[in-house]
Amino acid sequence: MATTALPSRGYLEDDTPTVWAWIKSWLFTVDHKRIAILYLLAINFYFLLGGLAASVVRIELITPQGDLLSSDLYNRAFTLHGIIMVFFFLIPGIPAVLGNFLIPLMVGARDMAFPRLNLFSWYLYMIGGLFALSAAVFGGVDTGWTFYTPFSSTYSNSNVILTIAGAFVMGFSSIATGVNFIVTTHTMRAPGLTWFRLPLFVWSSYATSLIIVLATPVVGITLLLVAIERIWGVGIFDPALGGDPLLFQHLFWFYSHPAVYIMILPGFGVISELISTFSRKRIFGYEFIAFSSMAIAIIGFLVWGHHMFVSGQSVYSGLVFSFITMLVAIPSAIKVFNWTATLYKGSISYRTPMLYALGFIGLFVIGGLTGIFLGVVAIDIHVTDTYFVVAHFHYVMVGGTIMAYLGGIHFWWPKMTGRMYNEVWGGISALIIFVGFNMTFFPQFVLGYMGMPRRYHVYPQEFQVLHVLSSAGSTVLAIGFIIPLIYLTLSLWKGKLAGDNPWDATGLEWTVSSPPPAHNFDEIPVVTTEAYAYPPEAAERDAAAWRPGSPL
Amino acid sequence: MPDFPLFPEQASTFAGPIDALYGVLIALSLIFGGILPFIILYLMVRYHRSQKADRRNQPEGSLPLELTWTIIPLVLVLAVFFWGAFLYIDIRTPPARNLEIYVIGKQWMWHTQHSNGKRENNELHVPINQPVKLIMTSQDVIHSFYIPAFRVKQDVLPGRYTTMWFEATKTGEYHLFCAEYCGTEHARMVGRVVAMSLADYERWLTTPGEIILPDGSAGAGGSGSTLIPSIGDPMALAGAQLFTSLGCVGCHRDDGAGIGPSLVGLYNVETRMQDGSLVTADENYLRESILNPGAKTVAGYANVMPSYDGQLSEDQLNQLVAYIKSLSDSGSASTRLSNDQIAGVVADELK
Amino acid sequence: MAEHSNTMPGTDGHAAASDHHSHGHIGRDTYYRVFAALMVLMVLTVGAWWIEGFMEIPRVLGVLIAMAIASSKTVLIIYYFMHIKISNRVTQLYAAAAFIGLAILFIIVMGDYFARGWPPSSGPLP
Amino acid sequence: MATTTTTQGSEVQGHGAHADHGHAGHGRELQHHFETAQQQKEAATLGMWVFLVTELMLFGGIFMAYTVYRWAFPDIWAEAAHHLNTPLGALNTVVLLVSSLTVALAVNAAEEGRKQRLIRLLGVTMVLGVAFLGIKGYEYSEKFAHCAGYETPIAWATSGAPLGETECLVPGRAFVFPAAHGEAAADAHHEVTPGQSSPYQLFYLLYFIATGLHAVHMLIGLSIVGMLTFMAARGVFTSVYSTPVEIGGLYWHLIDIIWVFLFPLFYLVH
Repeated sequence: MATTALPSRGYLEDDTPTVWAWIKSWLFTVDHKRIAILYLLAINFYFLLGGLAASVVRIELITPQGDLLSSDLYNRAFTLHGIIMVFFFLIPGIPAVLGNFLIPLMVGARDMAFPRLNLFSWYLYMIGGLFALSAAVFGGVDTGWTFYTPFSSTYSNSNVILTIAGAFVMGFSSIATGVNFIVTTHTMRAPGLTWFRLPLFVWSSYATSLIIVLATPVVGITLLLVAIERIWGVGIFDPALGGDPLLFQHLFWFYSHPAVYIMILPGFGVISELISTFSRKRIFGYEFIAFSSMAIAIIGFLVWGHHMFVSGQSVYSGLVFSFITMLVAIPSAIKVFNWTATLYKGSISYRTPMLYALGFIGLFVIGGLTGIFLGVVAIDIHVTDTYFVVAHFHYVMVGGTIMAYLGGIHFWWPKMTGRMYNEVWGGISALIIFVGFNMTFFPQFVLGYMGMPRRYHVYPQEFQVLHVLSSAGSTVLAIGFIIPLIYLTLSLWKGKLAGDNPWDATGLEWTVSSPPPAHNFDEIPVVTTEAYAYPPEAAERDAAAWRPGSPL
Repeated sequence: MPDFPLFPEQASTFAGPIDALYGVLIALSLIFGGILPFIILYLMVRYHRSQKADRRNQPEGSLPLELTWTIIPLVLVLAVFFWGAFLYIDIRTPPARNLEIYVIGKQWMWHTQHSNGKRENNELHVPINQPVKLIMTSQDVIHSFYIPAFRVKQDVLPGRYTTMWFEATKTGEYHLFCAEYCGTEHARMVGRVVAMSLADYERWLTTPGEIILPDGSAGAGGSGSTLIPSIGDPMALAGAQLFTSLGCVGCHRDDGAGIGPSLVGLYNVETRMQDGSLVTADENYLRESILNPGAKTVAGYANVMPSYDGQLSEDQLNQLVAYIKSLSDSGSASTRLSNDQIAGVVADELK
Repeated sequence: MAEHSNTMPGTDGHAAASDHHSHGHIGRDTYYRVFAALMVLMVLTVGAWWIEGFMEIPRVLGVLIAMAIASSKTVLIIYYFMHIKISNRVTQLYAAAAFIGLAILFIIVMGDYFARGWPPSSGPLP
Repeated sequence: MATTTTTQGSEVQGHGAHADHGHAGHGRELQHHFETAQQQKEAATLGMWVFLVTELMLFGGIFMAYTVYRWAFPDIWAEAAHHLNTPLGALNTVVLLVSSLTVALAVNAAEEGRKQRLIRLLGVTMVLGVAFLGIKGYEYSEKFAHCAGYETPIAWATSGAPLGETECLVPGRAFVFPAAHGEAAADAHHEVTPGQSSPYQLFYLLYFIATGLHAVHMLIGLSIVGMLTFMAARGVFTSVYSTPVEIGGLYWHLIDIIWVFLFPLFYLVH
């Protein structure tokens, strides 16, 4: 048996004598919590970078002429935005930060199954990020994040190889994370913690990992083939060389559609946690939420062709993919209904994380419903590759994943740092983000149905009003993203101590101190209750305890 | 304030049905997406911790409820799917009689060519109330031919043909966009579609005008006006000239006695191949057989034809394909029909 | 989705892990027998190829024979050499997962190719 | 946890099984975050299997491209495959199958705690692995020698006998597919198919990518087995602790399985 008598020192504390030793204690750490913090810093850096590129794009689009950027620069800006956001923020975002931090705590383990693999994945992420960054610094890349051949393999005159190398290496970073999650969930659960006692965040992370493990290698080899075609001019996908460009699209979307679920599934998990905690009651329909995550992961593998309805694939494939796409809408709907039902007879408090969760539901509903529009082939023919698609996936990715990411960060911030942040500012920024987001992206639905194609830096005059509205909204959105950065950073010094369980939440992570001790649990806990084990009267007691002046 | 429309114009036969489906989807979305937020808002307020409310007997789950909100959406999305699927099949099935126009996409312009050989750049003139079939290919990367007012879009791929059809219903000028990102000047790969009455179209078609060829040189485009009434389809005529000058006629004799199969009546007919499979000799097959003759050889003939890959421009390929089609009834029916009409109109004009 | 079904509550938390693991051992004799079978299959696949050189059989049949033999070899290696026979259910499921994933990819992509007409001459639709 | 130096055990790392070393003499090694050795072993084995799933999917992309193009160009595939060296491919298959047996026996020896036998078997495995790479390397160099205009790699090195006909099967600008032999010679236009756009090139491109990627995996497998041998020599493994040998063996078998498919797909085509 491993020693259990370990000093319960917070994972952030150190007794390193020198600064250099302190840096080393972070860069060579195998503690999942420290690795999560490393990820948090890196991922937020890339988020800001991607956001900067987005701002440039939005500013350019204020006028119909290409007056701020040349077409070349504009293409590089939106490609940078896409690649950074997709590969370096959305895909690793919630799993690598919240998942790394929480999964061992939630399953009652001292660490991930493979701690060094975990650290290795962070280094892979950083190496991949450096490749992508250097591609941007040395002139950028203009293929769009989808790298469609033969443009990317033959015609583009930009740093495609460097960028592909970045995405390739990043892919192995997420594979490492996925392997770790799967093995940890299977083998490291505390005694008594059965599958149906697991928090829903663990379920959704598990489903995410399944997708990562099965799909990521395929895009890895596909990008490798594109690189080979580009370097040696001997092609697999270029029709001039005997190949078929649609094969690239099949292989690419075989990963990249499930990747959308890699981005949103962990968000679902976070929202389940938040809704339950801030309603002070058990989640409604636990099994249905858990199974719907798995169903999304599995059905998600069968729908990639809905990105290719006008690409020249067969009518038969179009119909099959359209049909399965309709089916994948159902598990997402089940989740939304169950969250809503959880609110019923709860004792709801409007703490910052809950505001994000409620905002998430609203935005995700719009994102999901417009997904059905796009799944219907006849409509997709008109709106694909227009701003309708842009608006749709931003509703899911920004309105979904980023809201969940921010909600999760706010929820577990006291656990991660031991400090509370300013909740007034928290509420204000959540509101600003919600308003700014809708202002930015709702007009784009209209633009898209009007026929405004995506990736245009000059556009006909009649689209200007909506573009200006959208750009104005993006300013609001940007402010909304910057405020949390400020008050969360300030809270590290000024925030009041949070205590072990500031939200009165259930779950093993709230039973340890804040910040958690380096070894998580002095004694491995034995679990005897289900997740979200609020007693039936918890909501009543909470409401009864409310006095004017208590937090809303 | 510039003009500020919120809905695209409806200018083809597809626009109505697609907008109807879109409208139904919006209505359904409002029922779900519009009502749900209000339920959430209500619950948020009603069960806020500051509110006195009955919180006893909390439900933890309910199978009937779960089934309800699984099955109702499922039925609805399936209904929507079938509606959309039938519409989609319509959009992808061109009627037998149509006006064929060839489209070539290249970085960063559209090049179109009408049945009488008249060419346009970044413009497409089409008659209204007449099915138009576009036969499209690309010289370089993937493009996408998109006319929002007609609600049609189709990617244009290098190395093969894709087709798309529509029937315009309203005269006017509409946007033509490239919807698939194709490189630096993607946003400038735009043009206009001019829908005009059949009479206007035919007059336009037979009016000479300066035409810029894809390679940038100027060519005389109006030859059609004199050719159509007397000879027929100039596109096919040019193909016929090529067919002779390339020496195709030496092997592909009309009577079938040559080394190669006769091409008369070949187009759109199922043909038995060397390996026993049946292949419909459509545009893509003809194209492939010119570029890579060995890929599918007709049963009973040796694979002896040299490849013309790299020796023909896309224009010349189109002309050859048009010629081969003109040798068969099914192929020429559409073009010949419209040419007859054109000839008729021209004759009317001359009176 | 099926992972939970074989791991009834309480049996695969690690406290109980030792109860159901190591339920078997593969002896050396088995390894030798499996190896002999692998060599036979190897000879078979080359032999089949050699005979096909003289005989006119449909090309598809030749591919099917070669793939059937390769799959049998794979099953033998996975089942005995890689100890899937005596592994726990989760490991067995993951061993199958890769093949299910590949099957999805192959069936759907090839389905599209059969229906699409690529290369341009081989399908029903333009 | 501020330091890793006191933790041992095994874990999967990056692009291959990195069987980590434990301190000599400690016998069974247990990392601090595991409760029991059983749990640690299960985690390591499952982790390796999940990783193998990703490896299979990685090759799956290549197999997918192979399937599409073979379906599209069956004749070209058959003709192109006849220029590969099938006897050497078959020999390599035998070499790999034998090495799989030796690895399986090595795992068995490790479980039984028979150190000398384990080291011997791992050594044989490495010899077989190197032999495989050697044969593969010879096949490659044959193709390159043909491009350079020589009959064999040896002739190339010694400026010996030149090649009778023009042939270059290495994809690239110089790619030339030679005249078809036998009955196909009637196809007069097939004399030489030079240059970029020949679908023959697709076959050889896929051949080089698939076998090249496989060879890279072989190199990783060799270094893993090398490390296992080193650990075995230091007496790390006992009858109760042999997990690294087992998961290293899993990786080796995967290399074998991929070759089992590559061999008929590239060498045995009609």
